[in-house]
Amino acid sequence: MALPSESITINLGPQHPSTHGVFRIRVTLDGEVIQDIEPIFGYLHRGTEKLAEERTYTQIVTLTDRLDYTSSMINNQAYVMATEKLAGLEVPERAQYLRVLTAELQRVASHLMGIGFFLQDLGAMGTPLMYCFRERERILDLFEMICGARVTVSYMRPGGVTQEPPPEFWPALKELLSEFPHYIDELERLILENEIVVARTKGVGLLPRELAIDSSISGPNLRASGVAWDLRKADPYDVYGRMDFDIPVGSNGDSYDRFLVRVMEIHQSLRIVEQCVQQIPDGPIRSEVPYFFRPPPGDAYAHVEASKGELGFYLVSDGGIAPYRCKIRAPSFINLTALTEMLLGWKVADLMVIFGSLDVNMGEVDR
Amino acid sequence: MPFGLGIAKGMMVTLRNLARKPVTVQYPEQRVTQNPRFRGEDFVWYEERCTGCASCAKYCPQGIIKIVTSPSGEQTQEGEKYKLETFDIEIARCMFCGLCVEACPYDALHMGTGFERAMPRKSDLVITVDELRASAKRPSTWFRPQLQDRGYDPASGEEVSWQDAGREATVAPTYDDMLKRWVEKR
Amino acid sequence: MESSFDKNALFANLNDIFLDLLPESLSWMAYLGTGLTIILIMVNAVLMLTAFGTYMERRVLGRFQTRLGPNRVGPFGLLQPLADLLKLITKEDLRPESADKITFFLAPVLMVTSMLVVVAVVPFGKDSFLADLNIGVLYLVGIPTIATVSMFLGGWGSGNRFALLGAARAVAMLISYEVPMIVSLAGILILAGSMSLVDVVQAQQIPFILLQPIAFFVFLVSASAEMNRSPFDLMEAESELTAGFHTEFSGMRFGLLQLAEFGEVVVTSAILATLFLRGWENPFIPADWQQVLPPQLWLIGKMLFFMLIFTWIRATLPRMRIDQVMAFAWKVLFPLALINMFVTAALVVAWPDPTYTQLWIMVGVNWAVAIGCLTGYTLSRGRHRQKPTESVRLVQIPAEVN
Amino acid sequence: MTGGIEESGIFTAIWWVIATLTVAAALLVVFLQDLVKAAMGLIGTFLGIAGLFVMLNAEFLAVVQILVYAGAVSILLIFGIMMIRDTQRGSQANSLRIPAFALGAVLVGIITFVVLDTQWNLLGEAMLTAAVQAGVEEAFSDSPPVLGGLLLREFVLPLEAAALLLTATLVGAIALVKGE
Repeated sequence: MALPSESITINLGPQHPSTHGVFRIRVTLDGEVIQDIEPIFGYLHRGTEKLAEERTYTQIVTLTDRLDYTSSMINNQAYVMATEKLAGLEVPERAQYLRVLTAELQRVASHLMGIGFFLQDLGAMGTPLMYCFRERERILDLFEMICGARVTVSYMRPGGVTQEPPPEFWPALKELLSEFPHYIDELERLILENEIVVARTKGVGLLPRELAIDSSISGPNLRASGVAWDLRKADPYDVYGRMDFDIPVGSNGDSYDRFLVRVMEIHQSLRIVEQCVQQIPDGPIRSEVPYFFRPPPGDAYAHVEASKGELGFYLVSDGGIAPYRCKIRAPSFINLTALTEMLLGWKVADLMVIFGSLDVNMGEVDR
Repeated sequence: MPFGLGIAKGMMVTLRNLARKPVTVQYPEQRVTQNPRFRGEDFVWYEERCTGCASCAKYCPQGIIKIVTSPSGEQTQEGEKYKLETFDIEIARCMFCGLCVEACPYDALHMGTGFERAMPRKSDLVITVDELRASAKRPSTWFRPQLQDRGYDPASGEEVSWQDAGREATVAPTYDDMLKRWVEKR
Repeated sequence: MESSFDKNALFANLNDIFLDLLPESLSWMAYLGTGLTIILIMVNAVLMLTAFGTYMERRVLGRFQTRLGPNRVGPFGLLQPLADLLKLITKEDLRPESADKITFFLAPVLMVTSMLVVVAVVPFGKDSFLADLNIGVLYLVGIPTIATVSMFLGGWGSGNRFALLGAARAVAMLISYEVPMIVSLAGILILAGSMSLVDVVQAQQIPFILLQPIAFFVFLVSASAEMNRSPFDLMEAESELTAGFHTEFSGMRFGLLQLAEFGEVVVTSAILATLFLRGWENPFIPADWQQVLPPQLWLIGKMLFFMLIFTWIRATLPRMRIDQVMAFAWKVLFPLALINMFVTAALVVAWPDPTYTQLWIMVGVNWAVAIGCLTGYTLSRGRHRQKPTESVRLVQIPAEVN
Repeated sequence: MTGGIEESGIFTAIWWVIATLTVAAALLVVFLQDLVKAAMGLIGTFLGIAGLFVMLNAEFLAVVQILVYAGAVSILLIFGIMMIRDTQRGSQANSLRIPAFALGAVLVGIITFVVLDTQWNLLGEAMLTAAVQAGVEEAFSDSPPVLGGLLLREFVLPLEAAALLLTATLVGAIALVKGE
């Protein structure tokens, strides 16, 4: 005689400490066990794609900053690449190096934030989060040095980047590169082998390889499921083809792997930055592109490996100064497709862990 | 590996950080150093350099710069210069992307360095032409390589006169010059 | 029964003062007056320490996270608790429509009461205590169960599902953690031969933290579970249940709950100091030596030490999941406590009246058992356990140099 | 006891207060419709009984009463109540009301009879020899060892039997709830 129990439905969000923005999940619980979930989003919808239709190609750069506001540089890069493809613009080599350099720094910053909030969701009283933010600040300081803003950078432009880094940027970067591995080591000592972290995340929220591929999940989440797929290797853009770096690939596809893949990617990103510093040539940083330019009618799709996955911009031009249509393939949004499958049968506490390990950003999900 | 070692390692890390100097600063008394390129809210505008071409207004993604001009009768090399009657920047909606500064062909508009303009009313968050005229001229070096090359740092408190703010001191460039310099220099 | 008068110098002195003051016919009031005065002193001491504890916790937690913590109100931010109090008192006291009036009102009161009542048996000096109960140790673990009831009432009475979940967790967890807690104290009781805390302190020729390492560990862990501190703060897990059982509480009700929570830290630190670190005596040097500090200061110093340790744990460890927490209580802590009890009992049977040297041998045996338990547990887990970081490997794809 | 306090009116007054509260709480349990409030009344009763134990110098029993009954048992009770959908009204239509009333009346009658009929002054002057006095004082001064001795020496068989019974109950409950 198994006693039947009554399930309760609770609303997690849209205002909830660990939904990373305004995400709402209606969870049906049997005791602590998740029976059913219904993700509801759109609370942060700002109509970026529609707004892009009435901005000029250059002005749209400022909109892309606000997609995934933890990795603005990479968003900029994806967008300007689509524009360049559409308009057939040349990008000077130095600009390509600068793009790769800043994008990788941004990836480190974004992963640090992802790790920090993931551990915050695990309930670690903010300490790892504070450490992660402390290191992230240093990267943001560099961004402020290079383009005057810390988060909404608007650094890249169709045809290049806005500005040459100031002379003091290079020594600052060198110092950062020499100190950063030490900080990451410290972070790793703090959390990687912590028994509680391992117990909470190992085997939790499994995302099998097939499911990950079928639901077109990308980025660290896909790599944690055992697929060695990285656009920087699979479809090298800018100067990634010349960079020597490895791809961390998980074997279980659980929360711990997703988290560890991010930690290891930080090291690889730092490697890329170092190579950029060594290889970067002198030269112009922006090709001659008028402010208002009219790409020929047609369409173009460009994608980059953003910190959360494949970020793609699909632009359609009708020959005007603004795109006819701008479609954004946001990785965070698509990474949420398998959320239901991953969550069913786990406990409420695991919900936060799994959701946190996906590292989504609501600015990108709702666009 | 004995069980509990991971936790012990983590505890040692936090303990070591206990002895470390705090990284936060006490804001009103202490401030973090601001980089010269910081894009702040108080725009710096040189009326002497401005021709009223309204490039900035046109380039602004948000459309928050409002410019009303009238003929001034003052002749320059390119033609008649306009007199500025209104130059309102509604910074409540400004996102400090700096495109207006990037667009200004005469180096008349610069980003500022401030960030403390909390106001109770949205209507107070408009920088009017009078305020632009009166404000301290400490331009950010964002998109102004000429200032940066000179080693200018707005944090030093030093003001820049309108003669020094341009890519060239006084002579207004021709359009070709301007386009060339504008595109090549970056 | 030996009355409090005989052993308790503080009590006796105060009683004399009251007797002098009062006329002969009212002499019965002296007892009452004395009791009330001491209660007043104790309650205020605990509340002041709690206030200071919140401040210290926030400052130290800040430093653990390389930030400063509250430092604005008063010198070094020392008046921060006062500012918090003012803020909480002046805030609107909201009660949700769906909340149950009586339980919602009772929960904070009961919680603070149960926290304060525990202090009664903690001796803070050789002859000064509120009550020397002959079942003191049992009292220490018995009274806090009322806090569990109040947590449940608060969570259930809020009419909020997060609160209900938090309350359900609280009940399930706290009831289970009482078992290892009580069993872990058995070793101490066997060694001390009495349940009175005064006797326990005096029985510690060697501090029990050395003599009873397993009991200390079990008690520390169960105590932090009882006070719902991280890593066991499931019932108010802010990243899962927003605030758990006190989600709906606001204003001073919330303040009372927080007071109870931090007060429990203070009280538990006092208990730990008394049970394991010789209470009011100096911690390690033999008791007959010259006392450097007055006993009360020793006790407070040790309390601060334990509060620091709790803060340290809180700063480092993430939260466990409910099933892991329960499994830890029943599969790890409870057997450990049992082992400790049996080992201690065997040792006491071997040396019913141990000399100083024999005590040190006991220390050695107990530590050996502790290390043996740790090794055994590691081995039992280790058979299937690879290094956690091995699950991710680096895939090398050569760069295509163009 | 060193007298004084116990002979003064305070002791009696406190006893009356606690006794009244206990009985009032017990009555609440019976008469309240709301199940949760009734359970709270039950906790109150348990606490009151613990208070009475304290007044009888049985601190051990008092603390165990709080630990086991006010803490654990009542929590489990509330836990069970919480799972019931409608706790506000309780069980309205109760067909067994009249038999229950009759049974209750009989029980009250029996208890009243026993209370009135018992010769309470067991330790009256005649029986209070020096040995008995000493034994009583020893038991009161430190009750846990005395209790322990009694439980583990004289009554060890009943204790073990009770433990076995409880374990069997526990296993049975789990088997019932868990199903197959």
